[in-house]
Amino acid sequence: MTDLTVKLPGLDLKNPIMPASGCFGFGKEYAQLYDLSQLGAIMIKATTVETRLGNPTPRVAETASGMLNAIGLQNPGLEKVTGQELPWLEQYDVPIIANVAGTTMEDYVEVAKAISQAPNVRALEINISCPNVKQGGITFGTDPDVARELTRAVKEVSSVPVYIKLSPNVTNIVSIAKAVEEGGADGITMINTLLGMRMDTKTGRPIIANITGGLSGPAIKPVALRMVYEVSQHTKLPIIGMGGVTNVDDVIDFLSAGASAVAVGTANFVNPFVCPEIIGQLPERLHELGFDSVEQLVGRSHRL
Amino acid sequence: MTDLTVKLPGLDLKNPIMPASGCFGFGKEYAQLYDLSQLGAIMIKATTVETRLGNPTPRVAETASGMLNAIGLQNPGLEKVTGQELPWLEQYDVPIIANVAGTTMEDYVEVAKAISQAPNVRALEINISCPNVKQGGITFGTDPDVARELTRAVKEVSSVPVYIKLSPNVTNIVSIAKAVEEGGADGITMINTLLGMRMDTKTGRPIIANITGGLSGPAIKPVALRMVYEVSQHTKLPIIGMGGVTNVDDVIDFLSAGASAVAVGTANFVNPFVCPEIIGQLPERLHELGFDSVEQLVGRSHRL
Amino acid sequence: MIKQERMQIIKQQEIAKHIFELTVQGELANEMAEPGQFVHIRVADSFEPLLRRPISVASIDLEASQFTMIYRAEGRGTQLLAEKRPGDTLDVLGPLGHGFPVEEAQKKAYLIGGGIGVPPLYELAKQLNARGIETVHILGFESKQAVFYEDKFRDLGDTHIATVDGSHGTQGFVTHILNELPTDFDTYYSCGPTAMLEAVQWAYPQKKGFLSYEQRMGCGIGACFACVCRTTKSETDYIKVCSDGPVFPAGVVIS
Amino acid sequence: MIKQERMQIIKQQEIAKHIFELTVQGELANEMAEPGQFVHIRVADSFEPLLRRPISVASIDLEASQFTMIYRAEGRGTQLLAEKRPGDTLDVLGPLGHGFPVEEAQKKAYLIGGGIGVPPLYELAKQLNARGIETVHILGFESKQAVFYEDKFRDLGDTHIATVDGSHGTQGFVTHILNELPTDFDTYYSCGPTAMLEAVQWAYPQKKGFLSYEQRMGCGIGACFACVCRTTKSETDYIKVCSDGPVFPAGVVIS
Ligand SMILES: Cc1cc2nc3c(=O)[nH]c(=O)nc-3n(C[C@H](O)[C@H](O)[C@H](O)COP(=O)(O)OP(=O)(O)OC[C@H]3O[C@@H](n4cnc5c(N)ncnc54)[C@H](O)[C@@H]3O)c2cc1C
Ligand SMILES: Cc1cc2nc3c(=O)[nH]c(=O)nc-3n(C[C@H](O)[C@H](O)[C@H](O)COP(=O)(O)OP(=O)(O)OC[C@H]3O[C@@H](n4cnc5c(N)ncnc54)[C@H](O)[C@@H]3O)c2cc1C
Ligand SMILES: Cc1cc2nc3c(=O)[nH]c(=O)nc-3n(C[C@H](O)[C@H](O)[C@H](O)COP(=O)(O)O)c2cc1C
Ligand SMILES: Cc1cc2nc3c(=O)[nH]c(=O)nc-3n(C[C@H](O)[C@H](O)[C@H](O)COP(=O)(O)O)c2cc1C
Ligand code: FES
Ligand code: FES
Repeated sequence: MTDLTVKLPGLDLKNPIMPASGCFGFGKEYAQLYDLSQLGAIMIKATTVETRLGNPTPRVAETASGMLNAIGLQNPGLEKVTGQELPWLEQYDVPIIANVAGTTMEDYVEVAKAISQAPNVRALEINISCPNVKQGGITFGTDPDVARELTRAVKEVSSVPVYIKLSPNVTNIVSIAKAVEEGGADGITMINTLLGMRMDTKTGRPIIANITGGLSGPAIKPVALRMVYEVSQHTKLPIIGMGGVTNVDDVIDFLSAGASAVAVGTANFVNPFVCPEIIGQLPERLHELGFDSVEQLVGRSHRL
Repeated sequence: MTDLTVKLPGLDLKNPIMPASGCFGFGKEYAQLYDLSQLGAIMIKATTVETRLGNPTPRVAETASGMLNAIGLQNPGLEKVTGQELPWLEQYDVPIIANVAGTTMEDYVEVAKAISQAPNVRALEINISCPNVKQGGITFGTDPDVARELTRAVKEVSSVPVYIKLSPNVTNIVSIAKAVEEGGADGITMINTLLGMRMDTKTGRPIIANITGGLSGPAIKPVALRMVYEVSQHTKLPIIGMGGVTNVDDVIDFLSAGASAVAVGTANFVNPFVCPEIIGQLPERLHELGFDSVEQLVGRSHRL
Repeated sequence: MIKQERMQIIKQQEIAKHIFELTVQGELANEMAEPGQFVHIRVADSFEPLLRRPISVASIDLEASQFTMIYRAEGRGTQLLAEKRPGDTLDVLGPLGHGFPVEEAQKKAYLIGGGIGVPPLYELAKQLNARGIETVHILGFESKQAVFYEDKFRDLGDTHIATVDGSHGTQGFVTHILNELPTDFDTYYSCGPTAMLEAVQWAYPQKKGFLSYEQRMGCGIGACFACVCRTTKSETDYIKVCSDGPVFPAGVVIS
Repeated sequence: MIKQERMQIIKQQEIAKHIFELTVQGELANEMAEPGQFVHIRVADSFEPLLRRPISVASIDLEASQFTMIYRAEGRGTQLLAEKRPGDTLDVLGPLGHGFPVEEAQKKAYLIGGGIGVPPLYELAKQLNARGIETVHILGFESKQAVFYEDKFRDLGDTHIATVDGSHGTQGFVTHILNELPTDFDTYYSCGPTAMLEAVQWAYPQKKGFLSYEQRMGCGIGACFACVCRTTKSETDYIKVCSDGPVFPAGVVIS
């Protein structure tokens, strides 16, 4: 029997596969397609204190093996998320990782404090890396000192373990990872999207109304893999890896590079069944590669 | 008549299209396929003081809509480049942009001084952004102060205009661009490759012998376009844009974003005739879009 | 229920300039109910192009487990779609969204379509006729070469064609025809460019109307918040074209 | 001269397990000269997969302007190649590199191949036979199912087969056969996995030999420095497999 379970701070995962934040809403839509209890965990859409309308449309644009998005953290706000979305998700036997966003440090603290008390929220993912909002978001994720401070503040109020979501749009991702480790983070999730842009060739206008957007999908996998490899060498924090995962071999690659679990974002749009499909294929693929458990594979590339 | 000419410091270009450094050797191979005098310019392979053997193989790996390379600046060294490669290129009516690399500031200065005296070298491209060498390269391109210093030093000895090639692996590309502007640069070329990695899924080993490599090709176009757009807003320096260009519409997009000319790298491997093909298609495409000249198009996205 | 299926391509042909009619077969077709719903199509197994393309259902044949779409091969994705041949399979996700409510029409309905907004009106016209509703079709196209399904619509009711260049039917937009027609209908249904939908709403402020909207999509099922529109119903919320729409009652969408 | 051409696919068939034989036609075929040269193939118009795939020429038919390749459909690119059908076109760049020098053989040559290194030896055998050289073929495969062209080689000379699992011919590697054979040849030619090339060189240190190497490639024409090998000829230089090779005299490449 192949052992797919993974133990991480706050998270007892059946398997290492979970949908990435923003690519799965609050689960309702995909619940029409399959039983969410199959998933290792669910990273829900970013939650802010107030209802957010997000950016004007168009909000997405296709690129070579990728896509840009600038949703702008649209979400129903803390009250509705804790009052409606999270209780609805309680019907499934699946741990929830709540993605927390904000404009000021106080925002983050307020959301973290409240949302970490929901019974099915087993961990927080602090989104200090959203490239699509004018204030907050990515600014917290590009300066090590700010990132450390924010981690401390959130950690203080949170009743569940705290994972910090790193931005790839930095010169030195290891320095940010170390800073959040010092700040007391329990884990790291990475990577968020790369800042990018696409033009309408006819008019010269940026296609995304927000002008720039976040690049995700297979195109960014090499960058994500490199960053996971680097960060896992230089911190002790467990990593949930993501960026361009579309199939079981991508999952193997992220685990090999040092991730303990793997999130799937954009691929859900291409194949809405991608998460359960990968979960189904994992045991055989592990077996073929000569492994009995997911945990044996973690960080394999560093041990060669 | 559509006017394809572009005037840049040191460069009187017939058209805005040129092969990017490292993707065209010193021109000999592509000269078997077409007349190099058709090109706007040629950016030759990085030149260092001494002969460089570069990295072990495998040096390339394919990724989704992109490739990784870690050639490691293999080149025959300054003496052979000025003694053999450049004189050979004199038979063509095409300006040469010499790509300069090194490990120390003195290296850069030595190469810049000597190579800028070759009669067909009309500009230098200072490679402060190569991700594939242990020392030098990218380290000069991620710190604004170092970049400014290096620009000054090179500028002092160079007898032709100096373009600085920027790395995309930074938090704030505008700050680097401004620093090299202060250092006296005549122009900017951007972007070099994004740092990435690919595993052999079976073994877990990185495919590239150097472990990490530089990501190029269509996958990175959105990142390159965004950076050109940002830098052109915040400096007055002319930009030669590159990153994922494969066809005439990509060229239009880079010009719209603010580049004055465009280099084509990886696409030469996919279609060795890509440069003359784009040059051939440019007049009609400009006409369709309602432009009489390339220069009218430059920075169009900023004026909408 | 929403399904994802590799459907069999039964027929593919160019029925007007750059306009293709594509028929597919499979169990997914049995899930189709409302006219105006759409499917989300993966045009290649490659990651380039990456995203699915939303295409409306133009007619449904439940007995044969088939449905037909009509699309314009314009960008890269739809051009790749146009290269598929009978016997090939096609990765389809659907049926998606909420379509036109046929039960809302009383006696007579206007069906107003523009360009590639015309196709979903065909299944709608069929279903309305089956319910004994008289349908009048007002269809706009670029030029004569782009016109399709004229005879099929005529078989179901009065049909008026406008072309922008006047090469067929009335010269101008559908609104030019609407100005000349009586207003003795109770319900209108419309699909086409946003500007056309706006004009149609303005023309009939007193009538019951249903409009089908377009937005760039990610997931196509309501999870990603890509395809939103502002709405008159709430200042603090958006509606999603993919799952709340694409069809909305007149007056709901702020475009 | 190197050409880039959309060649016509004439024939494509699976001749052994996962092994395909592909014949194409076009002007590029007329440029073919040496056995052991290769072409660089773009398997899709998409950017994914992006890079061309190097495949050797297995036989040339100048009269028909055709040539044939044999490849194993293994990774994504070669699998896509295997989906192509007669009538489709194929974007080919070639001929590339320097092949086996046929004029070096005097009387009798050994042709030693392993797996997908076997194909180029077939055109080589034809050309050597045409010059009156006796050829002996020693070919290694994984298993019986993977064996191809055995009869075709037999028609041209003595042919010995080894399979790793012993399901056909001698059990083991080509070197097991070489140990049993006389050394009455003047020249050997070899293509296959690097370990095999090494073993062959060790086995015949006194003989004139030519070996065909593989490396991952970018451009395929000598411009990108992706496909280099260290060489015994210089401490400060590399040789490029794509343009200096892929065939090198024995003793030149440090692998
Ligand atoms: C609900 C709905 C129903 C539709 N029904 C039809 C139909 O029946 N027939 C038909 O011909 N077209 C229809 N369209 C429009 C069709 O989806 C686009 O023409 C198509 O996606 C363009 O893809 P492309 O590859 O040709 O263009 P590209 O320019 O390559 O597309 C790039 C990206 O932009 C998106 N995009 C481009 N144009 C549109 C658009 N107008 N609407 C939404 N996304 C767009 C694409 O989906 C893709 O993600 C419908 C759109 C929606 C939202
Ligand atoms: C000069 C030369 C001649 C060759 N002749 C033949 C032949 O006649 N028949 C045949 O079956 N194979 C031949 N090969 C090997 C063939 O090129 C690879 O099997 C093929 O490129 C693998 O592509 P893929 O899409 O199946 O694999 P993928 O794993 O998808 O390839 C990914 C990338 O790695 C490269 N790559 C993977 N394996 C190899 C390899 N062994 N050599 C070089 N690049 C590789 C690919 O070209 C591509 O860029 C030859 C290789 C070289 C260098
Ligand atoms: C449409 C969309 C919305 C996203 N929204 C969020 C979000 O709200 N919070 C967050 O932390 N990341 C968000 N992301 C980033 C993803 O969680 C993920 O980090 C990124 O897309 C890379 O993974 P992928 O390549 O698998 O998509 C979003 C991504 C997409 C494509
Ligand atoms: C194989 C290869 C070698 C390269 N060598 C160099 C180099 O020597 N100097 C340099 O400045 N850039 C080098 N580059 C970077 C390119 O010049 C270019 O900046 C980058 O590839 C992005 O453009 P592209 O996407 O069109 O390839 C190299 C790129 C590749 C793919
Ligand atoms: S396309 Fe994702 S919510 Fe509508
Ligand atoms: S593949 Fe580019 S030099 Fe050989």
